[in-house]
Amino acid sequence: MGIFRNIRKKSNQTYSALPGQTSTHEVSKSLEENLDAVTQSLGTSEDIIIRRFHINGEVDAAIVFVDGLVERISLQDFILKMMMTERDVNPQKDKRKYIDYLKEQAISIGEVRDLPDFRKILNFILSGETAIFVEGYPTGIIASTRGWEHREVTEPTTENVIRGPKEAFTENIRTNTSLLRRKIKDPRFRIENKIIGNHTNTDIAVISIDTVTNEKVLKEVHERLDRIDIDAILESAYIEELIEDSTSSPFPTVFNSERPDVVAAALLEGRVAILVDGTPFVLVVPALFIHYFQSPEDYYERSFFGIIRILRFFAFLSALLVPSIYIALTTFHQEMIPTALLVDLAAQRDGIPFPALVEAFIMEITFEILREAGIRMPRAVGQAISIVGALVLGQAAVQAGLVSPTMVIVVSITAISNFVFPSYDMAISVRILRFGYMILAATFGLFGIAVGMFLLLLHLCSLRSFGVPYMSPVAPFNLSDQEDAIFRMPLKFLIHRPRLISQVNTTRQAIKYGKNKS
Amino acid sequence: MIITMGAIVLAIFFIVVEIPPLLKEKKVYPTILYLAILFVGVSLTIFHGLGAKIPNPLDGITYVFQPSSTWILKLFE
Amino acid sequence: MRQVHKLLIFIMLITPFLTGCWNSRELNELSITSALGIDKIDDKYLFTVQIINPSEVAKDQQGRRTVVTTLNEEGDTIFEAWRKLTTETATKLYFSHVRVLIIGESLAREGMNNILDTILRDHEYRSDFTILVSKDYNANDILSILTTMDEIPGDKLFKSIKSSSTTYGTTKDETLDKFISEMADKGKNPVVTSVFIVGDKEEGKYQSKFDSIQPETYLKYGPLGAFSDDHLIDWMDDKESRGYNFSQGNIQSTLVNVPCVDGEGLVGVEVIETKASITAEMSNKQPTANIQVSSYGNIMDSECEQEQAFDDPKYIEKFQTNMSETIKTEIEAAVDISQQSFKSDILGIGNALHRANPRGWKKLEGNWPEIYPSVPISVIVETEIHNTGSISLSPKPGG
Amino acid sequence: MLRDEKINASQFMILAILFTIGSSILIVPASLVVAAKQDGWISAIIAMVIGIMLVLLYTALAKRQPGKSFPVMIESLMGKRFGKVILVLYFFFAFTLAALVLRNFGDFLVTKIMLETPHEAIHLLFLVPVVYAIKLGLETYSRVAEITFPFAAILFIILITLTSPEIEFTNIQPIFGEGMKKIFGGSLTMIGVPFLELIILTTYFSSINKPQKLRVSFLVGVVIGSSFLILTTLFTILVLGVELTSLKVFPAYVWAKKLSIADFLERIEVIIAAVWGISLFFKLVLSFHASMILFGKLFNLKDYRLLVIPMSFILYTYSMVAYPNSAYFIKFATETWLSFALLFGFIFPSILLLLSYMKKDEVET
Repeated sequence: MGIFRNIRKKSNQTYSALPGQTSTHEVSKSLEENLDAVTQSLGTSEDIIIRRFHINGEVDAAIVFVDGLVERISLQDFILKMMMTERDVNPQKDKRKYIDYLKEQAISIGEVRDLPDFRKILNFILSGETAIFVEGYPTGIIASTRGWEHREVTEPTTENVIRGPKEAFTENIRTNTSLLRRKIKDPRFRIENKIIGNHTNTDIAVISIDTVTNEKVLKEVHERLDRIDIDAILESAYIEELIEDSTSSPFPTVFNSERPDVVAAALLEGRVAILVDGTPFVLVVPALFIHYFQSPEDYYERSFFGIIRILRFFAFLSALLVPSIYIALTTFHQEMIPTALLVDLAAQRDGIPFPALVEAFIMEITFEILREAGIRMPRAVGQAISIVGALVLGQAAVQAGLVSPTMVIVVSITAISNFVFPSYDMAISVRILRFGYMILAATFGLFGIAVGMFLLLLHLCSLRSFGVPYMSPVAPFNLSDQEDAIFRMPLKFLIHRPRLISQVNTTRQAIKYGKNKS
Repeated sequence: MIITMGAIVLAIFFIVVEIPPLLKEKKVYPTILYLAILFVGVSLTIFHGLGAKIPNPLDGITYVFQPSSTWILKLFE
Repeated sequence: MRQVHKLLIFIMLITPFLTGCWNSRELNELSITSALGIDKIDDKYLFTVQIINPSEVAKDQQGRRTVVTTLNEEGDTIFEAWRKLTTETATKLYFSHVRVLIIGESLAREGMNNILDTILRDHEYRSDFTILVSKDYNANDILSILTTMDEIPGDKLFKSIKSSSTTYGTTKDETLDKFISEMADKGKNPVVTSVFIVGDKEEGKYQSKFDSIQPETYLKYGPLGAFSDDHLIDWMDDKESRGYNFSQGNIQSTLVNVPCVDGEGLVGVEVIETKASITAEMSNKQPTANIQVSSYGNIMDSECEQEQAFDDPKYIEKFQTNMSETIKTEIEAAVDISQQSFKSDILGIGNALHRANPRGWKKLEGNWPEIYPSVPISVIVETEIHNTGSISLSPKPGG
Repeated sequence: MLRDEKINASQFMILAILFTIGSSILIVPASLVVAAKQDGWISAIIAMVIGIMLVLLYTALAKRQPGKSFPVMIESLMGKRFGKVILVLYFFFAFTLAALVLRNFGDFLVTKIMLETPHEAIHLLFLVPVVYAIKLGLETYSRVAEITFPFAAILFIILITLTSPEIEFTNIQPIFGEGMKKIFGGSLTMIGVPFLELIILTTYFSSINKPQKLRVSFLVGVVIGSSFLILTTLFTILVLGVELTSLKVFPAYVWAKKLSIADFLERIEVIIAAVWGISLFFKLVLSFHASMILFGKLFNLKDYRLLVIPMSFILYTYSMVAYPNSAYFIKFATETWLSFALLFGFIFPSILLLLSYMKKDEVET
């Protein structure tokens, strides 16, 4: 919990969100005072627009909004037009009623409310609402006019499937919640909002399904979110790092996805989703080790007991261990290599100046650099990178006798295996750990790898994600959860929700098919 | 030599990592015990690394228990 | 918990530097040895190794160098000879891939206990390689002959003994493991296949011999050699060798020439399966033994005059008796030579007795080599012809 | 103490299996075959029966003193002062066992797999995960056991199925040929090496979340663990024969050498060695951890885990000096250990059981 201690320390320095804020947070009666306060708080930025006008030609009023964040058409048609042409009621006479009248009849916009708190009003202005101040009334009316430019719902870019929904979350939190709600049309679907980030005031939504979600986890999520006191949340990764159980672990304990179907499925398993405004990546907790190996395709494609999923576990091991096993075998346990192959390998290594470890390191690091380059490169240059990678580094290095052909194969196997995981997070941790294993293999052979595996397993087993053991349901073993863990049983056998995650409502479907006893 | 050096380096490292939190929590008794055992352990390691002969506890066990074992085994010969 | 992580990372980083890499050796620093030969010449051991040149094996076309290099060195002990050898090789001799161990005949006759000790103690040797005895030649000579078909002679010897022991049956694939356990076993003595050179041994050393389609120098497996404990006694001939293999049930497939029922001529029968069991018992404090062999075969070719011979079940029955007789004589030949001339229980009669009568065996165990020659051993062979080949009658000219 | 550490019965069972296999799989086959020749596997079965009786003794003790871990039992039954003396002895026993297991492992690696690597380095590296495991606690490493055990079991089954073509049944004949006395004599070593050591596991009795399942899981664990040992002994004899088995220091490893898959994947016994690596690891962790718990109880320490690192230095040196050569060890393991372990694994627990009955009577009257 040390992380939170650090953050609290920081918060003592108080990042005031609104410098120059007047001591009173109340909205003043005087329009001028209010507008002064606005300019004082928000400065004289060009995009802050204060439009003064008269209602009925007698009462002074003003609207305040941020240009670019509001939808101009509704602002003009439904606020300015309506208010400026309003003639029925005299604002001077019954003061309280006038505001209600404006709200209830004049402003024809979906969501309108009045607030006496100046701070909150400013926050709303900054998030794209329009504030209306009327001379003589100590409240501000907030009209929902949010309508900034945003990306449409598009295909997911990082998690592709052959079959399955082709929509992905966007940067807009409202769109995102709507995507989820559209999938789960359940009255028990709950969204709780939070605002985190003293400067950014980022909207956060915690989504759960009542009676399915584990209350303990939900409470823990809220507690951890409430403990955050930071200046900015720019991406869900910030939240992830601040609420995850173990920051020093190479393994992720918070899952993220940009696919609404994945998040919806997680919610239905009893997990909690955390949406952050401004990013298409939604966090899901608790995240267990096996979740990183489950792809939506396991459920959409015909899958024979999830054989493909086992392949992913295998790919995990091979991405982690292939170079180190190659090193261990060729430098320690040559007797394990069949004679013909050994002779071949020995012939290849003839004249290569580096020991196997160095050779492997060179190739692996080169590959990692290539990959980094591939991600950062402008798409147009990407082709060049792959040509350089394949031809120059692969072929030329082999022909020059710097690297043995087998090593190129080994590196390619690891690289390809690394792309098999549905989740990129797990791929990163594997990349880091691989080098440790290579060193262990070069010093102690397979024994070193075995010790490394023990350490890795001990570490994995010690991790918890929001109170749930990371390696469950394998360790601690839970028989009923095995239906969808390493294997994926046919749908008709998927009767239970994961027991350790959702402890409340563990039945998924009525037992209709195979297990029916009557 | 490498063993001696390694033992000392490891010991210093562990003291640096493990002792401060103990002192922070004002646990004097465990700290003393920790340092005492560490001292014994490290000095044994160093002695062994330098080739000194360290008495083998198994010799003691053999001295005490061998007679009864021999007797039991004789029963089955 | 974070301290534990710190500790872990620290140790992970520090261990390699604290320790170093003792065992590790790169592949190109190894001299992969495929065959070993040990001779004893004038009280000195001659240790021969056959090293593979990987780059020659892997090359697309043959280079100038040979695929293997044979090195040898003398020493008072094998260990010494071996260590001396390292002065000749630039790299470390690597023994885990040894396929065959060839023992010189003179050394085998003298006893091999000492050398086996060296090999057993070294963890790098694996005891699953085949042991052979060179007949009339030194092991050193055998390992100097290049082989066709399989470029690595060690490999070739290993593979061909596997195939010949299952298809012809005069050889025996004796691994070092088996040899050692039979050597230590009081109730059974080891038997090892011999290998010798056909042709001129000098010529066989050069690659030029491959210029001819039929190399004049090559290696050939000879008959089996019978051991008593750790030393070679003598060679069996082909017939006795096969008789021995029949009695042990080693034969999976072989060809037996059986005389026709009436008249001249031989019938070739392919034996496809053999089962053998040796039993022994004590009667009147005197051990007796029984070798029971049953084999199944198919007729492969026939020279017999008799028409419609193999259509007739009665004829086949008679023929089966003939075949049993043939096999029986072979086995009896092996039994006789082991009792009379070798005086060594290579058949495992002692073990059979041990199984049947542990107490009786305990009494005889000590004097078994003296008792064995006089043990009455009866041989019973049963054969069955399953199939008369793809034709039942031999084609007759002008028929 | 072990307040928050709870494991379930099946985890305890797996720990019991691994503890039983432990280092015994390296030591037992050779000594059984030397003593009882081809009947060594029968000796193993007899030893298992005695092992089961010992387990019944321990669980009876646990039933008398429910919810108490072994060190607490000692103190409450033997009195504070005398209990401390016994605790010291038990600490010594567990610590010695840990040192010996570590040394066995080092010996195995050095003689079989990594000839040129010094003992020091191997012991040091192996201690790293052990210390880490104890620091993380019983709960964590039992989960690791849960994950690794299936792999060990699968590898073992593969080994058995793939070497079965090499079986020669004549190797175990004559059955009962050596006489019952020798067979019983052979089982003595095996009683000493895994079964009397099972007393170590009583330290964890209080950590099982369903104490009523303790007896069954302990029994099943020991039976499965011993069947690994019995099968290993049986197969080494069947495949290698008596002569070769008694010649080799680690015959089980030689047996593994016979494993070949389709004549291509040969010499993969190093992978099989992983089975022993796993079981040795957990035996070492369990006995070292138990000694630390006893030590903590001795000094009334709340957080004994703190002392794991300093103590591992002593363990390291102990394992290094434990025996000068393998002949010393073989004599120690097959002879001396028996009565040493008998004291801790049988005599003391029996006394404790008697005491618990007497205490109960006092309360009743």
